Amino acid sequence: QDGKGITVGVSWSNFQEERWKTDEAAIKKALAAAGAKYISADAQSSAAKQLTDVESLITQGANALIILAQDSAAIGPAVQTAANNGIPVIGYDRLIEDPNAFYITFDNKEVGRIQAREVEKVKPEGNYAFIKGSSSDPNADFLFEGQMEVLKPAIDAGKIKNVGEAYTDGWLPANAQKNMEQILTANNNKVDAVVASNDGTAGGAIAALEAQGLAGSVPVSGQDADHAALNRIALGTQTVSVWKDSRELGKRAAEIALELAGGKKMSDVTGAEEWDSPNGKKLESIFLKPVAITKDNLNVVIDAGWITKDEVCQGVKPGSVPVCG
Amino acid sequence: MEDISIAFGGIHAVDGASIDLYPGEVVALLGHNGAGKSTLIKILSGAYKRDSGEIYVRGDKATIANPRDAKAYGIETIYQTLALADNVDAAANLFLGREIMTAWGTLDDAAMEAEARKVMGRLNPNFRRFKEPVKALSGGQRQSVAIARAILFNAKILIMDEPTAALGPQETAQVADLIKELKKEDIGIFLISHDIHDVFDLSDRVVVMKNGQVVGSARTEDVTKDEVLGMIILGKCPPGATPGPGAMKE
Amino acid sequence: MEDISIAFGGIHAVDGASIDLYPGEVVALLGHNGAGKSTLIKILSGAYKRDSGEIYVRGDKATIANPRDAKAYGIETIYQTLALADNVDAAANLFLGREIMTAWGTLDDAAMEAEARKVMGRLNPNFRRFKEPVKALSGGQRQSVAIARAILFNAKILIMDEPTAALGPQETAQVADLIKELKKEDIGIFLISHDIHDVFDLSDRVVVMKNGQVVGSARTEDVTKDEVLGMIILGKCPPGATPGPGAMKE
Amino acid sequence: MLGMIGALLVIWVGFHILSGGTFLTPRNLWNLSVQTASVGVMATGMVLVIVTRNIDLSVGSILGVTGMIMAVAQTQYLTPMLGYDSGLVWIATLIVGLICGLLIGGLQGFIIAYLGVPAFIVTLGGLLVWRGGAWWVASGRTIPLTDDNFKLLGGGSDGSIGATWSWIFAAAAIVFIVLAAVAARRRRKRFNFTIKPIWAEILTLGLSLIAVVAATMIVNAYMLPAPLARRYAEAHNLTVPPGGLEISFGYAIPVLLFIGVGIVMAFIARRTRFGRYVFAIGGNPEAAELAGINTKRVTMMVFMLMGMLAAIAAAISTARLSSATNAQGTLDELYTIAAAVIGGTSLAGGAGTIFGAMLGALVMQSLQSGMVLLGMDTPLQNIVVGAVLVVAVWLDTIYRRRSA
Amino acid sequence: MLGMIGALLVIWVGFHILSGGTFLTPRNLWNLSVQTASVGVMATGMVLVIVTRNIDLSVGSILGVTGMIMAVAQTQYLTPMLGYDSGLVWIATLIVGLICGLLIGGLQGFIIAYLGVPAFIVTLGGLLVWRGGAWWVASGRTIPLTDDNFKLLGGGSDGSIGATWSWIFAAAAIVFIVLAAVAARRRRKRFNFTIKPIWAEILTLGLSLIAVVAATMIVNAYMLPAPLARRYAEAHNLTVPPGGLEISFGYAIPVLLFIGVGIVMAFIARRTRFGRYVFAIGGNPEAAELAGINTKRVTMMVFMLMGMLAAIAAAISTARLSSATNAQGTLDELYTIAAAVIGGTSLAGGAGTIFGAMLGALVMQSLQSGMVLLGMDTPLQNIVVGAVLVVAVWLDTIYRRRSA
Ligand SMILES: Nc1ncnc2c1ncn2[C@@H]1O[C@H](COP(=O)(O)OP(=O)(O)OP(=O)(O)O)[C@@H](O)[C@H]1O
Ligand SMILES: Nc1ncnc2c1ncn2[C@@H]1O[C@H](COP(=O)(O)OP(=O)(O)OP(=O)(O)O)[C@@H](O)[C@H]1O
Ligand SMILES: O[C@@H]1[C@@H](O)[C@H](O)OC[C@H]1O
Ligand SMILES: [Mg+2]
Ligand SMILES: [Mg+2]
Repeated sequence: QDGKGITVGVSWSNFQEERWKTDEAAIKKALAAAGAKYISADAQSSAAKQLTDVESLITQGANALIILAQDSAAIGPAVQTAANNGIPVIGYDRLIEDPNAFYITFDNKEVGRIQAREVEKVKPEGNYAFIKGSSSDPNADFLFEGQMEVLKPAIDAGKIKNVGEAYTDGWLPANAQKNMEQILTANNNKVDAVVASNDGTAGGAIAALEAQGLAGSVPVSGQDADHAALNRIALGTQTVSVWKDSRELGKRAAEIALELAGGKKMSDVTGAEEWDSPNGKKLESIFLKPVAITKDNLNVVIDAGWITKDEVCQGVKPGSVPVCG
Repeated sequence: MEDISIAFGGIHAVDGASIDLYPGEVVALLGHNGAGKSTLIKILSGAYKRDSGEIYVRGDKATIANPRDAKAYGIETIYQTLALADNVDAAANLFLGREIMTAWGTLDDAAMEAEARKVMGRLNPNFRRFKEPVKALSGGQRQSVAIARAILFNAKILIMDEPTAALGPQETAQVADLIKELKKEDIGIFLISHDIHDVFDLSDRVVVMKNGQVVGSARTEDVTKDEVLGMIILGKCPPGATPGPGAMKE
Repeated sequence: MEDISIAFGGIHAVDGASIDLYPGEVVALLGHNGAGKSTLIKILSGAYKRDSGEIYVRGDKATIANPRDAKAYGIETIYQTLALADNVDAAANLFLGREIMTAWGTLDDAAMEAEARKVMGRLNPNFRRFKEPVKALSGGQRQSVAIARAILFNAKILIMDEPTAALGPQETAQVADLIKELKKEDIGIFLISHDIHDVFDLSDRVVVMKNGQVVGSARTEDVTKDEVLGMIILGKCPPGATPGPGAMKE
Repeated sequence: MLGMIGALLVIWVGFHILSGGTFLTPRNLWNLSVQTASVGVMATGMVLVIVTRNIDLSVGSILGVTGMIMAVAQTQYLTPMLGYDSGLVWIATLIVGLICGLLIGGLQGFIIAYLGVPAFIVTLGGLLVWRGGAWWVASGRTIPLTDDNFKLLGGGSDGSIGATWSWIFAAAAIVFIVLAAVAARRRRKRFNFTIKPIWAEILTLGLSLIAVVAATMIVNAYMLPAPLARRYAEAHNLTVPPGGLEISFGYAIPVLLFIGVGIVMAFIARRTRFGRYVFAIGGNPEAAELAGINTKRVTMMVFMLMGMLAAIAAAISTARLSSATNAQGTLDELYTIAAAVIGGTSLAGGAGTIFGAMLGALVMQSLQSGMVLLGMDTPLQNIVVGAVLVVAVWLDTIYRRRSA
Repeated sequence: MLGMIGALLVIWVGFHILSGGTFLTPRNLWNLSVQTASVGVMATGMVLVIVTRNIDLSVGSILGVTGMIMAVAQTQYLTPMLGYDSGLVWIATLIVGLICGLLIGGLQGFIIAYLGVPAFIVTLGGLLVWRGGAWWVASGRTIPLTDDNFKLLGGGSDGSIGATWSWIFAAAAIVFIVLAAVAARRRRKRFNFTIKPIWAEILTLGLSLIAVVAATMIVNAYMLPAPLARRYAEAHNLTVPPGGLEISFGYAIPVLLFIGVGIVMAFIARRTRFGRYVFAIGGNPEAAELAGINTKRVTMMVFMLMGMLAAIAAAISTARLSSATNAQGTLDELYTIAAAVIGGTSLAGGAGTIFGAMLGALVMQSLQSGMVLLGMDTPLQNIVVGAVLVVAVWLDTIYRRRSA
C-alpha cells in the first residue's frame, strides 16, 4: 500500500493511560511503512476538547481520521465536520454510531464476559465484589453488562452474591484501592472473588486484598495486559488479564485509513462486514478477538514480543509458573 | 442613647453608656485611648450590634441593625479608620451607595467628579488627584475624602471620629469652619477628638468616657480644660459636671 | 539626604528634596496634606525606591534598597499607616523581625510578652490587651504599639510620621517625654507632625515642604509659629530660614 | 492589557511559524473564536466573582447540569409540546437553562452571603453536587439534541451569519464605537475636565476600527468546504461555477453571543450601580457595608449572574457537541478562573476587567489548540502549555509594573 | 476547632447508623487513618501556603512526579546499586524524592516570590508541567516497587507497629503532653502572667490523654485477619491456639508519619521565627516587609516546604499501592486545599492551624469512605459529600461566630 502524500490524523480520548502508547506505536509503524504522515491529538477525557482536536487535525490537512471517541454520542459533530470536508473516519476501539464512520474494535462486552468467565472458573460460588470503571466512561457500563451477562444465571440461582460494587473515579488505582478496602470492611473480609474492570483498578484492589492477607486466595480479573498485571498473574495475585492486542488493532486501523484515504469505499475494505448497531444503524465494521491471559498461557504474550520473560517473571518463585521455569 | 453595652469576648468595651444630642448641638466625646468612644459611636451608626441598651431618635425608639438603618435615620459617620474603598477613586468613594445616575440609569461619572471637585475644593484646596484610587493618597488626603463623603449628604446627625487627626493646620481650620456652618443648619454633631483646644472651640457639651463607662458630661462653658483633662486621665468629675456611672468614687 | 526625587506615574511626589539630621537633634518635617513628607521619609526607610538622589549616613553614601538595609544603618521608622500585622498580638508585632528566642532556638513568647508589658506600660498605662490580635485594638492603642515597636531597638535615627495623631492627651505627653529622653541618648529624630505646638516644644529645627519640594528650613528658635504657618500654607520663606527650591519666588 | 495582547501576538506568531503556517489561517482563527466562546462567557462572570474576593469552583459542574437539563427539557418536553419544527423550542430551552443557572447560582450565593460559609467550600460542594446532578438528570446517558435552531448556537457552517451579515455587523460595531467615543468626549468637555489630545483619541479609535475590519475580513475569508458548498448550492438552486463556489462562513453565532455577553458584562461592571458596588466590596468589604451597601445582596447577585452565564456557556457547548454529555464542563472551572487571572483579575479582590478575562480565555484556548497543531505528545504539550502560561503572565506582570 | 470536631463526630455517628454498624469499628477507623495520611500530610503545608495569601494547585502533580521518580530511582538505580536486601534503599529513595520535591517547590516559589507571577498561575502551570513530567519519567507505565522496607511506609499488616510498640508510643505521647503543659505553666508563672485555673488545665490535659488512650485502644483492637495471623505465626514459630491467634495491627507507619509531620509542622508554625513570619506576611504583607522581614525568601521557603511534603505524601501513597502510577495524585490538590479550608484556614490569608487542616483531611476522607460503605452510586455519593461538606463548615462557622 502506498501512502505517500497522505496524512492520517488520530484523535485520542485520553492518551495518558498505559495502553494507548502501544496502539500509537502500531499505527505509527504501519503508516511509516507506507510512507504516510502521522499526526495526533489527545482530548484528555473531554468530549468538547475532542471536537476541537478534530477541527485542528483537519486544519492540518488530515486525509483520514482515526478517532478513539471519548463519548460515542457527542462525537457526532466531529464526524459530521469530517464528512463535510470529505474526510473518511474510523471509529477506533469505542463505538461511533454514525454510518460515516468505519468501526474497528475489540468487543467490550466480550471483554467483560471473559473477565467474569475466568473468575467464575476459579470461584463458581460465593461473594463477588465488582470494581467498575469510571462512571463517566461508557465502556465501564459495557464491561459491567458483559460481566453480568455471564454471572446472571449463577446470581439468580443464589450461588453468587453481589456484595458490593463501586465505580472507580477516573479509573484511578488509588480510588479502586479505597473502594476495595471499604467493601472488605463492610463484609468483614467475606469476599470470595473480585471482578475488576481493568488492570489499573485490579492493582488497587489487590493492594487492598494484600493488606488483609487475601491476595492470591481471592481471584481478581483485569484487562489490557499491563506489564505490572502480567507480573501479578505470574505471582498468582491476579487471575486474568484480557489481552486486546492493540498492536493488531492499531495496524489494521492504519491500513484501513490509508485505503479509505485512497478513495476505497468502506464496504470494499478487506474483512469488513455490515453490522447492526444497538440503535439500528448499519455500520461497516471489523471485530478483533480479545484473548484471556492466565497463569497457564503467559507464553502467548511473551512469544508475541509484548513483554519480556524477565519482566513477567520478576520475583516469581521457581517452579510455580510454567513459563518462568 | 441609653445604657448601651457591648463586650468583645470578655472585654466590656462599652458598659452602660447614655448620651444625648440635640439638633444644632456639638457634643464632644473624650476619653483615653481605648476608652470606648469609637465603639460607642459605631453602635449608633449601625456598624456594631449592641448587646443591650436602646437608641432613641427624635424621641422614638430606633432599630439600627446595620449601617443602612442608621442612614435611614439621617445618621452619617466619619470613621476613625476612614472606611474607604481603596481601589476606586475619590469621586466614587464620595458617592458610594448614593451614586448620581444619568437619565439612562447609568452611572454619571462626569457629574460625580464635578461635584467631588466642588466639595473637595472647599476642604482641601491642594487636592488634585481625582483619578487616582484612594489607596495612593496621603493620610490627610484620605481623611479629607472621608469628611467630604459624610457632609455631602443631608445628615441630621453627624458623627466625626477624630476627623482632623491627620490634617494639616489649614485643612483643620477648614473643618472647624465647616462644623460651625453645619451647626447653623441645625445638624447635631458628635465630635470625637483628642485636641482639647479644638474641643473647647467647637463643642457645646463634653462627655468623657473611661474604660467603657461615662465619667460625666458638662456644658463646655461650665468646665475648664484642666478639669476635663482630670476627667479623662483620673476619672474625677468636677463640680460643673453631671457625674456618670464611671466617675471615680470618692 | 540630597536631592531626592520620586514620581508616581506623572505626579512628582518628592522633587529634589535635601535634608540633614545630626545626632541628638530633632528635625520636624512640616507641610500641607500631600506635600510629600511621608513619601520622603519612606525613601529614607527603604519602603520606596527613589528615582534619583543620594542618601548619606554618617558621611558615607548609603545604599538603601529595602527596609532591611535601612535597619542595618540603625534607621527605625514609625509609619503613618502604622504598618502592623493585624492578625498577631501586640507582643508579636513589637518584636516582629527581631524575636527573642529561647536557648532552644524557639520563640520565647513569654519573654516577649513580659518585655512588651514593660514598654507599653510606659507609653500607655491603660493598655491591657496583650493577647488580642492588633486589629481588635482602638486607633490610639495601635499607635502606641507602633511607637513601642520603633523605640524598642537601639536606633541611631528615628523617624516618626505623625506619632501622636491618634493619641489622647496623657499618651501624647508621654511620647513627648520619650522624645526628649531619646534626644539625650544622641539619637537623631525626624518628627512629622501637624501639631505646631508640639513641634515648637520638641524640635531643634523645622523643615517645611510644599508640593514635593522643600520650602525652607530654620532653627526652631529663629522663627515664630505664624512664620512657619506661612511657610506651610503659602510657601513663603521668612528671613530667619534658609530657603529651599520650593520657596515662593518673590 | 497591552502586555497581554503583546503576549498573545507572540504566541500566535510562534505557533504559526512552528506549525509550518497553519495557525494564522482564516480557518484556524475561526475555529479558535468558536472554541473560546464557552469558557470566555463564563470568564466574564468569574471576574466579578473574584473581584468580590470570592471564587466559584462549581461553574464547570453548573455547565454540566444545566446543559443536561436543557437537553432533557428539549427532547422530552419542549419538542413534543411545541412541535418538531417550532421556532420557539430553542428559546424555551434557553430560558429553562437560564432559570436553572439562576437558581443554582442563587442558592450558592445565598449560602455564601447570608450563611457566611466560605465560597471555596460552597462551590467545591457545588462542584460535587451539580456534577452528581448532571448524572442523575439522565442517569449518565448522553442526550442528543433534537432542535436544529438550538444547534445554531454552537456555530458550525449553519450557525454562522455569512459574509453580508458579517459586514453589517462590523458596520454597526464601528458606528457604535465612534458614537461612544464622541459622547464620552463631549461629556468631559461639558464639565470642563481635561481631555485627551485629539490625535491620541483618533489613534485609539483607529486601532479599534482596524481590529474590527480585520476580524471581519478573516471570518469572511473562511470558505465553506466543497461538499458543503455543493449542498448549499443545491438547496439554494445555484449553479456551481467552474472554479467552485466561494461561500463565506462569516461570524459564528456563538462568537456573536460571546461578544454580546462581553459588552453587557463590561457595561454592568463599569456603568451600573451594581458594578460599582461589586468593585467597592472587593476593595474593602467593611467600608462598602459601612457606606450602606447591602453587600450580602450584591454578593448573592454576583453568584446568580455567574450561574446564568454558566447556563449560556452550557447552551453554546451543548449546541456545539449537539448533545449533552455527563462529563461536560469538567475542569472548565479551572480554565475559567485561569482566564480571569491571566486577564489581570487579582485573586486578592478589587481589581479586574471583563475585556482582560475575554483575552485571557483566548490566550488559554490559543495555547491548547496551538499545541495540537504542533503534534507533540500530550505530556510534552502539557509541559509546554504550563510553561508558556507562566511566562506569558510573567511578561504581563513586568509590563504592568513598568507602566504603573 | 471544637465546632469541626463536633461536626466530625456527627458525621461518624451518622455513617455508623446508616451503614448498619460498620463505620465505627476498629478496622474501619484504622483504614480511615491510613487513607487520610497522604492528603493530610500535604494539607499541613497547604496551611502555610494559604496563610501567606498564596495557593498551590500543583501538589497533586508534584505527588505524581515525585512518586514516579522515586519508583524509577528505586527499581532502576538504587536497588541494583545497593543490593536487593539493602536496608539503605528505602531511605535513599525517600531522600531522592524529598530533594526533587524541594527543587520543584523551590522553582515555583522562586517564580512566585521573586518574579511576582501570581501563585495561582504558577501552580496551575505546575499542575500541567509536573503531570506531564510524571508521564515522561516512565512513558506512562506503572512501576511496581521492589523494596519491601519502603513499602512499609504505606501501612498494611507489615507496615504497622503492633500492640506493644503502640502502647510505648502512647506512653511517650502522654509524657510529652504532660511535660509540655507543665513547662508552659511554669514559664507563665515565672513572668507573673495570669494563668488558667488548675481545674481547667487538668480538664484539657485529661481530655487529650483520653484521646490518646482511646486511639491506641482502637488501633490495637484491630486484629490481623486469620490468613495473615497464620502466616505471622509460621514466620515466628508460634503455635496457633484453638481460638485463633489474636495479633493487633497497632498504629500504621504512615499514620505515625502523618502525626510526626503534623507535630513538626505545628512546631514550625507556632514556635519558630519562620512560622511567625509566615503569619505576619499573611496578616499584612507590606507591614512584614517594612518590619525588615525578607518576605520573598519566606514565601519561597513555604513553597519548598510544600514540595517536600508532597514528596512525603508521594512516598506514602506509592508505598501503599506498592507501585507508582501515572495518574497518581490527580485531584489531590483540591482535596488538600479543601482540607485546609475546612480546618479553618482563611483563603484571605493570615489565619489557619495545622491541627485544623489535619482534622479537615480526616473529615474529607470520612465523607468519601463512609459513602462507599453505604454502597451508594457514585453520582449520589458526590451529591451527599458536597452537601455534607457545606453543612459541616456552616455549623463550624456558626460555632466560631458564637464563641468569638
Ligand atoms: N472589634 C473588636 N474586637 C475586640 N475588641 C475591640 C474591638 N474593637 C475595639 N475593641 C476594644 O474595645 C476597647 C474600646 O475601643 P475603642 O476603639 O472604642 O476606643 P476609643 O475610645 O475609640 O480609643 P482611641 O482614642 O484610641 O480611638 C479597646 O480596649 C479595644 O481594644
Ligand atoms: N503609592 C502612591 N502612588 C501614587 N501616588 C502616591 C503614592 N503615595 C503617595 N502618593 C501621592 O504623593 C503625594 C505625597 O504624598 P505623601 O503621603 O508623601 O504626603 P504627606 O506629606 O505625608 O501628607 P499627609 O500630611 O496627608 O500625610 C500625594 O499627592 C499622594 O497622593
Ligand atoms: O482498555 C480500557 C478501555 O477500554 C476503557 O475505555 O478505558 C480504560 C482502559 O483500561
Ligand atoms: Mg477610636
Ligand atoms: Mg503623610
